[in-house]
Parts: sequence; structure tokens; C-alpha cells
Amino acid sequence: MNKQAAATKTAGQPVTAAAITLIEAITQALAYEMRKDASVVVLGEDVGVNGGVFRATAGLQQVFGPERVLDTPLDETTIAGLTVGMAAMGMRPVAEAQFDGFVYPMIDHIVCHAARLRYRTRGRLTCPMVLRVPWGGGIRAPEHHSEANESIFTNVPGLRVVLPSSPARAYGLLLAAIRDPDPVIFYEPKRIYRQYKELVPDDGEALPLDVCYVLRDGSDVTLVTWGAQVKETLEAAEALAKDGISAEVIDVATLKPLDFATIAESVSKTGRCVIVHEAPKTAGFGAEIAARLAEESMYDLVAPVERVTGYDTHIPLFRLEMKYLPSVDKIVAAAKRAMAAG
Amino acid sequence: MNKQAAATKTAGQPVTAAAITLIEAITQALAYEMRKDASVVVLGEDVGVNGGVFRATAGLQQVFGPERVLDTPLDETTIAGLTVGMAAMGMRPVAEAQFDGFVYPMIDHIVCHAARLRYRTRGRLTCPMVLRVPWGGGIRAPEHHSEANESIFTNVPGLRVVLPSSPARAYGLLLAAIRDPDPVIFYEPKRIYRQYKELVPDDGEALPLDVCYVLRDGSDVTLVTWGAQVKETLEAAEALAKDGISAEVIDVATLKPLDFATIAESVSKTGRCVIVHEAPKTAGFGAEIAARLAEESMYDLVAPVERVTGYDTHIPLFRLEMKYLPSVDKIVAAAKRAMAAG
Amino acid sequence: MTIAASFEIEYLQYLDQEGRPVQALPEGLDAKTLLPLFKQMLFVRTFDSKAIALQRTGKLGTYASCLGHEATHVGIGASTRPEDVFAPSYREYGAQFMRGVRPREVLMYWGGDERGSDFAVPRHDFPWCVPIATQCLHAAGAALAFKLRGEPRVAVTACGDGGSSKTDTYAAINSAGAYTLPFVQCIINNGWAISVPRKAQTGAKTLAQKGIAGGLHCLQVDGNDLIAVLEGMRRAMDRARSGHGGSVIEFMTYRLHDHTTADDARRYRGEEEVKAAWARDPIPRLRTWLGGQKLWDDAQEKAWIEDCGRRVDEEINAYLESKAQPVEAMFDYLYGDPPPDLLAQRASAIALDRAARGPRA
Amino acid sequence: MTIAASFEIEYLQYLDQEGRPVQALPEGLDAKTLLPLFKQMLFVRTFDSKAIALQRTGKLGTYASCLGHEATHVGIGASTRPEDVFAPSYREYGAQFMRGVRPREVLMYWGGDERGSDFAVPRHDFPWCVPIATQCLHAAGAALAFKLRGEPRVAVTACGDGGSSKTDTYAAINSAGAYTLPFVQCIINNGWAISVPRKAQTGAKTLAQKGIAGGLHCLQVDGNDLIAVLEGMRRAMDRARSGHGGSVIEFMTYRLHDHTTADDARRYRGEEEVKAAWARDPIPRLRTWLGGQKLWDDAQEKAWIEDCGRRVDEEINAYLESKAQPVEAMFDYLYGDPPPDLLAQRASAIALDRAARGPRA
Ligand SMILES: Cc1ncc(C[n+]2csc(CCOP(=O)(O)OP(=O)(O)O)c2C)c(N)n1
Ligand SMILES: Cc1ncc(C[n+]2csc(CCOP(=O)(O)OP(=O)(O)O)c2C)c(N)n1
Ligand SMILES: [Mg+2]
Ligand SMILES: [Mg+2]
Repeated sequence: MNKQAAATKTAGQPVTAAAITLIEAITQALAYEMRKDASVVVLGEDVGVNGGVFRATAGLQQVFGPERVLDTPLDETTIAGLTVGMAAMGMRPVAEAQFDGFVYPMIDHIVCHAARLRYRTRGRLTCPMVLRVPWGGGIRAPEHHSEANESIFTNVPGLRVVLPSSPARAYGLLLAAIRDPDPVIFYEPKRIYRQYKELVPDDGEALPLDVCYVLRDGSDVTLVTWGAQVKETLEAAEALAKDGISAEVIDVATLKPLDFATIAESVSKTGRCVIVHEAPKTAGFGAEIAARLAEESMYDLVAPVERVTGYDTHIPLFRLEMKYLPSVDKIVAAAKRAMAAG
Repeated sequence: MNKQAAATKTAGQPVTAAAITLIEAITQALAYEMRKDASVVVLGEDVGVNGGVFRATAGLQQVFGPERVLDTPLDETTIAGLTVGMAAMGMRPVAEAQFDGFVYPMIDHIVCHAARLRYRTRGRLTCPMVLRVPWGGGIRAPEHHSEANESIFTNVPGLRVVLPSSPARAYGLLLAAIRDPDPVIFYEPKRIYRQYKELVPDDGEALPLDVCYVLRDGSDVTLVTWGAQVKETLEAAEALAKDGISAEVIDVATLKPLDFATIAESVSKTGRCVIVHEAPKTAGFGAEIAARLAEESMYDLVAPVERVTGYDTHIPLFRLEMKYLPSVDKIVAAAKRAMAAG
Repeated sequence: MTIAASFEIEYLQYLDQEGRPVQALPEGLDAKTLLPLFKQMLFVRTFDSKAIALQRTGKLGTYASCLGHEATHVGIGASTRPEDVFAPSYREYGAQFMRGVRPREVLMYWGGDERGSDFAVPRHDFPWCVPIATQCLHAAGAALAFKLRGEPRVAVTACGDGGSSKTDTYAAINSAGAYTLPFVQCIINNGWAISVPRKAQTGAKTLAQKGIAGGLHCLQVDGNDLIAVLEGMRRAMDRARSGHGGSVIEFMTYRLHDHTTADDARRYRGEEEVKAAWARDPIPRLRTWLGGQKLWDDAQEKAWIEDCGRRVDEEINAYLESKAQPVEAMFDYLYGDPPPDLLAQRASAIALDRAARGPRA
Repeated sequence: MTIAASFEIEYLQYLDQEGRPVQALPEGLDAKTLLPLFKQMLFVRTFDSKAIALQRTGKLGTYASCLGHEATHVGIGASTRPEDVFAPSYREYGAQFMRGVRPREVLMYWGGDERGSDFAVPRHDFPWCVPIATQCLHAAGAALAFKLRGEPRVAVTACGDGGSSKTDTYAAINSAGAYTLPFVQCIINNGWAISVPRKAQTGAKTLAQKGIAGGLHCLQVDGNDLIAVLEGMRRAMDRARSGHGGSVIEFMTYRLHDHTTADDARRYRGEEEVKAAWARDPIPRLRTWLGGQKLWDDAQEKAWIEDCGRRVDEEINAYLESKAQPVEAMFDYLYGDPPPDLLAQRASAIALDRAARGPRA
């Protein structure tokens, strides 16, 4: 079983590995790479003694010391700018944005500098950094703690945008992100940080940074998603199966660069595609996938593409947030519309 | 002739109007609204005595005084934050970002506050502001002066995103943007600031903020574009006509909210669509239009959708920038591919 | 040696931590003014402990306690006029109550309901602001609006010690100086920004000196001494009202609770420090002094606290009885003039919601 | 009155504007050190005037002149060691030349060619930075890297008076203070940020005092006095190297040219002011003093300037002879490991370019 295949399974791992959650897989990957590569440092608000508000860096400062795990002053511009400067000088900083809603002040340094330092200097300086961003809604958090703003970065040349949805993929993709020679925005679906455990051997093996994962084979309709919605999408596939509809489920995992070939291959088989994401619909990253289908898979499609997404409004505070998010029902309904259409 | 129809023509205006350029139309709209509404103020770097680096605010401080036309300290976070605060207190600030590449530090205040003040307070406070952003490449400018980053704002609920491409539309849409009760990002295609003159009566008539303009009727293929590329797209339509291909040309003008009905209607007639924009292709706003076609116009399409865009790399410094931008040739080629396909 | 500029930052304290006067009361301030504010501090503390309890029993979302900040918060609020504008962070309930915000609104907000920010009074204050220190710039923008319109109003804002590192705070301070705005930047230094101690935020000796960077008036105040808070604020508000521009005041206080109910401060700070901070609690200090003035005794306090409890319970009940907003609320406050596509999404959300709630809904 | 903190900012000047010493030379600085730097100032001025001429004749894009800044720029560059890192804005050629950057690279950059930022020497300096003051934070990040790795290197950065308002500058200053970094923030106050005068940027009396907000060492220097520049930098570099942390130095100079060749300063500033500024020109001042020391005379200057002209012309020729990069260059430096879709775009761009250039290309 190759690494990529392994990442789509939750079993079959060596028994020496411990079953861990997605967030523990993040911690495990950080620790692995910090042991291996002295140029890797972690920085952000509360990442030190406190181990991060989600405990992603728990224990790291105790092991690696305050020179490797740095609490920053409370300013995201500072975090982003320092990270660019450190990366330009050959370190491999892994910065944390405490929540998705706080990445906005980082955009300037990410877009104007991280993403173009190599380009601007014709390769003389580079920016091998990772920005970790806990992402998405559904955890009854306060305002600005539930955003899904991944699409912002997908239009920016020079970046990679990753969003894993299982412990094994989180581990393998974070290792790859840290080792990648260019800046990677690494979103973490916080709603499923502790959803389930999976055996993830701490073997230091990275996963490829440009691969979509087929999580479930099917022949009638392709469900494409990423992040926490993988959960609802797999459940929807299960529900559809009961109605005799065979759904293939793809976890995009890396949004930029997009492994469109895997999606196209699936759609060439099913002829139908439902794209599921929690960001607002208009100009969400689902649009890019639908656009690629309209360009390259037109003749394969037997039904209009469907998008099941957040509405074009802000994710509400938590009393209403579940009504905002894509649900199993909404996905099933869209898949059935696609079935009825073609 | 109604206002909307008028905006698509360059003739037929009352002779009392002066023929003016796009940038002069901006100035004219600002002056009109400042005369009419005392709560309108203009702020930004160099907008005062200097009249802006592009001269969009030329003469305004002389007429309206330094209380209505304010130079700001050199900080875009400051400009954005002050603007939100002023708007919340009932003013109608029109802020200028000096160049497209400098809007990034404004995103936090735009996304987290301007776009959600009404929502967060259930309408108690609102944010009627305009952010003017000179936009796009092709003027042999230095680095960071040629970006097309409109797609960032199109995924953000609560915003409107406008990008006019003629003097008349610039005038009418800017008036509408200032009068709109919510925040509007108003991009200005700087490459065609002074491309041609048009009669634009200073009649204070606004244009609707959610309408696409059909600039040229055609029956074989729909060319959809916005901003400075309207120029190349119209030229491409002309070239196609010589080869017997009848192209309809649509200027999107307002990206958010998108008047998809006008595009869909055209595609229902032509069956083919080429989307042209200068931003990078992946997750550019063209993706949203293509996605809507894949969802809602599938059965009308006889050929795959085509996108003619900037490449997925940074717009190069000016020695190479014209090779980056969509050109008449690239548009014509795409239209011909669409003709050949279906 | 030629000196280009020199600066001094004054520190204000009137009562020491045992409630003993260290200098004469500021002019114009007497015990009669202080008593209602002291009572208000007790009200705030009552509210706070009941809110924490609500959260612990699952009836409230994450809540940010204001335990220990009562003198600073109440003193700030008391120093403003209704027509002034206040731009809070997420913790200054004491200031907001003085301005008319109701406890039920605070609970609504932390209970996951946007209506919490639709204050009945004051209509013009800014809502809570989670993105740290961004509110400071909004206050500066408001102050600019007041100045341009010639209105005699002041914009007051607050951020924390952590917030003083945020670039927005600097931007607010600098623009207040550049435009000579009626602006007061309160920096509420409670020692911690979640787990990050004050000393890790900056190499600056005081946080008050952040104001020097923008040419503002700077002051450091014992934030657990209500009298010092009031006097510091009076100076700043007077400056602002008389057209002399903005101020930065650092209030030295301490966050006696966890950062929020989602936090566990034992992970990062020692018991000793917290114990020492309790000795600086603003409430006993003022109580001692008021007692010495024969203005307050235990019986009065007992009765008053019972009264506070009753009033807070009423507020809690109003909150608990509120129904969630209908699903369409998430569409109805987005645009003054909502676009057609959004209205279509609204209709579909309503239909889905009806379907999900079954035939009778 | 209790004082929480007090600060003084020293002003440094050695030669007044007539070139008369106002105090003894700083220790360790003699005329022998100064002469080559003076000659370098003349070289920079020669380069600058030829670059402007190139732009005026359509052979260069927009260019930002450094006229009048020569003492500040050369002095900053001269105070660094090769292993230090410099993060410039877009104007400090004098500092960059001292560090090894070649005039042809400056011309390439303003000539619209990314290869200008691929300095042959020094390989580790930051490129020009157009988004105002963002470079300051990169320098702070570099300084943090040096500190964490225990390298004896200093990060030096420069921004303008306008840039001192930018939040990034504050962030750099604050983090340099928080981490006690080997960091020097040069604020080059040339009176103008395009059309906005220094006084509109901030209410702060000096720009040096921006450093107080972060607890840094602050100094104001006559930036048209090379000796003061060198002494100010020496103090800051010594502090940084000895682990005492960061400094902010405000260099008082003047932008004698338009902001860039795309600007027309007559729109917003008076002739009188510019005339007065010419009287503070750093070059005649030092020439007078060197002449007084019998180290420099008119004949030497004439010969040297001719030599400078020849060297600059060589650089210009190298620039003018450069061919544009091939179209694929816009893809080749984006990722270390380019994704397949991008390679497909690259191939199509090459094909299109070939087609456009006709059959023989
Ligand atoms: C921009 C931003 N970054 C991070 C956070 C997460 N966060 C919430 S409160 C807090 C600490 C704030 O500390 P301080 O400013 O001292 O205020 P306090 O909570 O002590 O009142 C942090 C980091 C946030 N809300 N906003
Ligand atoms: C973030 C950003 N905003 C605006 C600009 C446009 N701009 C270029 S230079 C300049 C003025 C800079 O003034 P100052 O910092 O004093 O430096 P100087 O040009 O005088 O050396 C402005 C506003 C920019 N380059 N970057
Ligand atoms: Mg705090
Ligand atoms: Mg300047």
C-alpha cells in the first residue's frame, strides 16, 4: 500500500503507531520535523507554555525550548512579517494564526512578500514558511472564530493551500508543507480536530502536496469536498447508498495546486458532480472546480454541476450556525437533483 | 433612452455635457456628490493638494476644503479603520487606496468590520463607505502597482464590488456606490483612465449597482469581461466579425452582486462563452461566472467554457507584462476554439 | 549633548491597596460621587459571577469574565457622556452598563445571538469587538467624524495589554495625534493576554508610553483605584473636549479570572501571582475607604448585593427566555438593499428549515 | 507627582550646514575614513542624475531619485558589515552600493526587469520593497533568526517619514524590543511622503520617539552630516552587536528631487523651502570641511567626477544591452517545485510567444 493510498484508509497501520486525533497528528508532525530539522521553529500567540488555544503545540516548548517555540506579541502583522524575514534567512518558521478570522492582517505579507520573494529575486531568496490556520465553523465559538476564508489565498500565485481532513493526512501534509521550499497556507478543520482517532505512525513520511484523495468509490455521482465537510459528505454518500445511489467522495485536501485530474477522472465515470464547502458560495473555491468542469469536463457531464455551500452571508453566531453550514440533507438533496437531471 | 442603455453608448448625450475621460468622470462624480451631500468626505494618501497620484481628486480640496478632502498618514490600515469609524457615525467616506497592490492591509477592516457592521448590530450601525482602488496592469508601473485582486472581495458577504470600464459607467456607478447604504469596493481600470473621452452629463444620475452591460450584440459567442480588458475584448469581437463570427460582448461592471441573468440570456442565444480577465486564472472571478454557467446554463452550452486570463503567476515587471495580460489574439483564439468545439 | 525631545509619564494613585489615601482627593471628586460607582462595581461583579455560572451549566457560550477590572471599567464608563461614543473590546461590561447597555444584551452576545449587539441604549456605541484592537481605529474614525462635523463629542476606546502590541492601536494613536482628535485610548493592562504575560508583549517600560509615538498625552493609572481612574479619565476627557487632542491611559489592573471560560490559567501562571493580585482587588480597597467615611457598612452591602442578584436574575431570565432568531435573520441584516440572488438563497433557507422542522412548523 | 517613566532623545550633529564643526569629531573617526565616503557620495549623485536623465529619455521606467540623501544612505551602508543584512525601501542606493549592489541592478529594477533584485552581492540582502515599511518587519524577522541561531549579525532597515506612520514600522520596533533583537530601524525623514509633509504624518515631535513605544534606543541625527550619521549608526550597531537590542534613528534630511520621476513636486511644495534645503546639501558641507583639512580640492573633484561618470556609463551600457527575459521567466521563479498546471501554462505561453514573433523566432 503506497503512502497516498494509506492516507485514505483508517486501518492497516503498523501496530506500533498510536491512534491519535487530527490535532494530535499536527503536534506529532511538528515535533517530528523539529527534531529532524533545527531550522524549524514555531511561532504565534500562546503557542509556548500554553501550547496553543487548541493545544496544537502542546508540550513543544517544554521539549524544544523557547528558542524553538516562540510566543509573539499580539499582532498578526508582526507574526506574518517576522515569519517572512526568518524564512528569507533560511529558517523554516511555522506560524500559527490563532483563528481563521485573524488571518486578514497577515494577507499583506503573505501576498506581497511570502508569495513573491522567490519570484522577485529570481530565486536568490526564498520563503519556506507554513502558516497554520484553524479553520471553519460548527464549534459554537464566538464571532470571527468560524470563518472559512480559504478562497482568498487560492487566487494568489506562489502559494500552496492545504486543508487536510484526517489525522493521517494532517500528519503527512503538514510534514510536506514544512519541507516545501515555498509558502504553504495550512488550514486545519477545527470542528474535526478531535472527531476520531486513527493510527498514524510517526515515520516522518510526507504526503504529496498536490493530490486529491478518493475516499469512497462510486459510479453515479461525484461528491467533491474538503475540510470538516468530509464528514457530512461521507455520511451523505452512505445515505445515498441506501437509496441505491452510488456516490464517489473526493477530499480535495490540497486546493492549490488543484489535482483536477482526479476530479475529472471521477466525473468522466459518474457524469455528475456536487461540490460541497462551507465558505460562502459566490467565488468560494468550489467555483474554481466547477469552472474547470465547465472547461474540461463538459462532454462528460450529464447533469448540471451542483454546489452545496455556506450561504452568501456571514456565518451566524452559534445559535444559528448549523443552519448556515452544509448538512447531510442538503448534500443528499443536491445529489438527487443531479441524478434527476441527467 | 434609459440610463442603462445610455451607459453602453458613447454618443447621443446632450450637447451641454463635456467629453471627459474615465478618470475625469470619477472626479466629476465625486464633486457632484460632495456638493449634494455634506456627509461625503474623501480621504487617502496624497488626495489633498496633490489631487491623488492619478489626479482623481484633483481640485477637490481647493473647492471643498481640507475638512472634506483629507490627506491621511501613510498607512492603509489607518485609512480603512478610520473609514469604518466615520461611516459608522453616519458619514459617507470615500477612501482611496493609492494602488491595487496596497489594499491588502485594508482587508481586515473591510472584511471583519465594514462588511459586517450592519449584520453584527442587526442594522443599528451601518457602514456606507466606498473604497476606490486604481486597478490592473499595462501601464509600465513599478512592482505592486499592477495587481488585479478583485476576486478577494467577491467571496466576502456584505460587500459590493464594482469595476466600471467607460467614463459614463464610472460616473453613474460611483454615484451609486457613494449613495449605497453598504460598503462598496470600487475598482478603477487605470490603464484606460485616459483611453478615450465620452460625453458624460453631470446630471447626478446613478446607474444600478447590479447590472451587466451588453456592449455589443452578437449571436455566435458571448465574450464576458470587465475593466480594462473591455478594450481588447471589443477589438477581438471586431476581429472575429471579419472572420464571420458574431460575438456578443458583456461588461460585467458589477461583480458582486453578479447580474448572471444577463450573461445567461446571452449564452442561451450563443451557446458559447469566453470569459476574459487579467487576474490570475485559478480562483479569479471568472471561475464564479463559469461555475454559474456549469450550474444554470449547462443545457445551453454547445462548447466548453473558455477562460482567457492572466497566468497563475505574478504579473511581471513591465518588460514582460504585456505577455502576461490577455490580448486580442488570445481572445480571438479562444473564441475560435469555442466555435470549433460546438 | 543636544536634546531633541524629552518626555515624562505620570503615575496616578489616590488609595493604596489597603484603601489608605496616599494624597488628597482630586478636586471636584467627593465621596458622594464615589458611592454609586462603588455600588455599580458590586453590581458588575455580581453579574460576572452569575454569567460564569451560566456558562458552567451550559446555558451560555464562551464568556470573558471582567473579574478584577471593575474599578477601571466602571470608572471609564462614568467619565463619558451619553453623546460620547465608546468602542469596547469584549470585556468592558462595567463601562457599558454605565452607558446603558443591558446585562441581557451581554448574555445574548455570548449566547450566540447577534441581537446582543443591537443595544437599546446607547444606539451609537460600537459593538463588542473580537479582532483585537481594531475598535481603536474605529474610535479614531468616530473622533474624526466628530471633529469634522464640529460636534462636542469624544470617542473613547479600550484595548488590553496584548492589544497594545496590535498595529491598529498604533494606527489609532498616530492618527489621533495627526488630526488632534477628541480621542481617549484606554489600555487596560491586566497583566495577561491569554497566556502571554505583559513583559513578553513589548520592551516598553510602560504601556502608557505607546502614546509618545503619536504625540499624545500619556498617563499611567492604578486601575484598581477608582479615584485614580476617574481623575485620569477626567484629564483625558477635558483635553479632548477642549480641542487639545488625544490621550493614552494605561490602567494597571489584573485579570483575576481565566482569560475566558474556555481557558485554564493554571496552565501558565502561578498561584502566588494571583494571590498577590487579589490583595489589590479594587472592591475591598474602596469599601475600606467608604467605610472610613461612614458611607457604607456590611448591612448595606448585604442588602445591595441581594438587590443586584435579583436584578441580574431578571436579566438572565429575559436572556434564557429569548427564542432563537428565525433562519432568515442571517440574510436580513446583510444589505440595506439585498440583491436578488441573496433573496433566493433566503427563500431556499426558509424552505429547508420548514422541511427540517416537519410538516407542522 | 509620581513619574512612571521618563525619556530623552539626543540630537547628533558634528558639522553645521556651512561645514563648520560644532563639536569634536567622534572618537575613532578621522578624515581618512571620511574621504572615501565623501567620494562615494559623489558617485551616488552622479549615478542619480544619470538615471534621471535615462528616464527622461524613455530608457528607464519610473525612477525614485536619492538626491540629497547621500550622506544618510552612504553613512548607513558604511556602518554595516557584509554579513549583516540590509532591508531597504526603494531609494537607498547609496547604502546598497556600499554593500555591493551594482548600479546596473538598480537600473534593471526600475527598467522593469526582476533580475535587478538578483544582486550578485550581497546575496542575502532584501530586495527593494515597494509596499511601504513592510521591509522593517522582514528585517526584524531576520534579526530574530540571527538571535535564535546565535549569529553575530545585525539587521538594518530603512523607511521614510511617511513610512514611520505605517503599522509595520511599529510592529518591527515593538518586536525588536520584545525579543531584544540586533535591529536598527533607520527612519529617513526627508520632509515629504510624496505630497504629504512630515507634519501631517503624526503629532509626534520627533520621529525618533517612535522607538519609545517599543522600548528601543532612540536618536535623532542630522542626516546631511555624514559624521553624525556614522556616529549615530556606530552607537546603534554597537548596541545591537553587544546584545543590547534595537535602536531607532531618525535621520533629518531632505528630498531635493520630485518623489519619483512620475511626480511633480511643484504641485505641492514651495520654492523657498527647496531653496533652503539646498543650503543644507550634505555634499558641499563635507567638501568644505575636507578642503579645510587639505584632503580635497577642485581638481581632485573634477577628476573624480569624470571617473564616476565613466563608471556609471559602463553600468548604464550593461543595462541597456540586456535582453528582456524570455516569456517563460515569469513561470520559472514562482515555485521551487512548479505544479503541472503551471508548467502547462508555461508551455502555452512559450508557444504563443513563438507564434507572435513569427516563423523565424
Ligand atoms: C486579531 C486577533 N488575534 C487573536 C485573537 C485571539 N485573542 C482573543 S483575546 C486575546 C488576548 C487579548 O489580550 P489583551 O489584549 O491583554 O486583553 P484581555 O483579554 O487581557 O482583556 C487573544 C490573543 C483575537 N481575538 N484577535
Ligand atoms: C503600502 C503602500 N502605500 C502607498 C504606497 C505609495 N507610495 C509610494 S512612496 C510613498 C511615500 C513614501 O514616503 P516616505 O515613507 O516618506 O519615503 P520617501 O519616498 O520620502 O523616501 C507612497 C505613499 C506604497 N508604495 N505602499
Ligand atoms: Mg490583558
Ligand atoms: Mg519621505
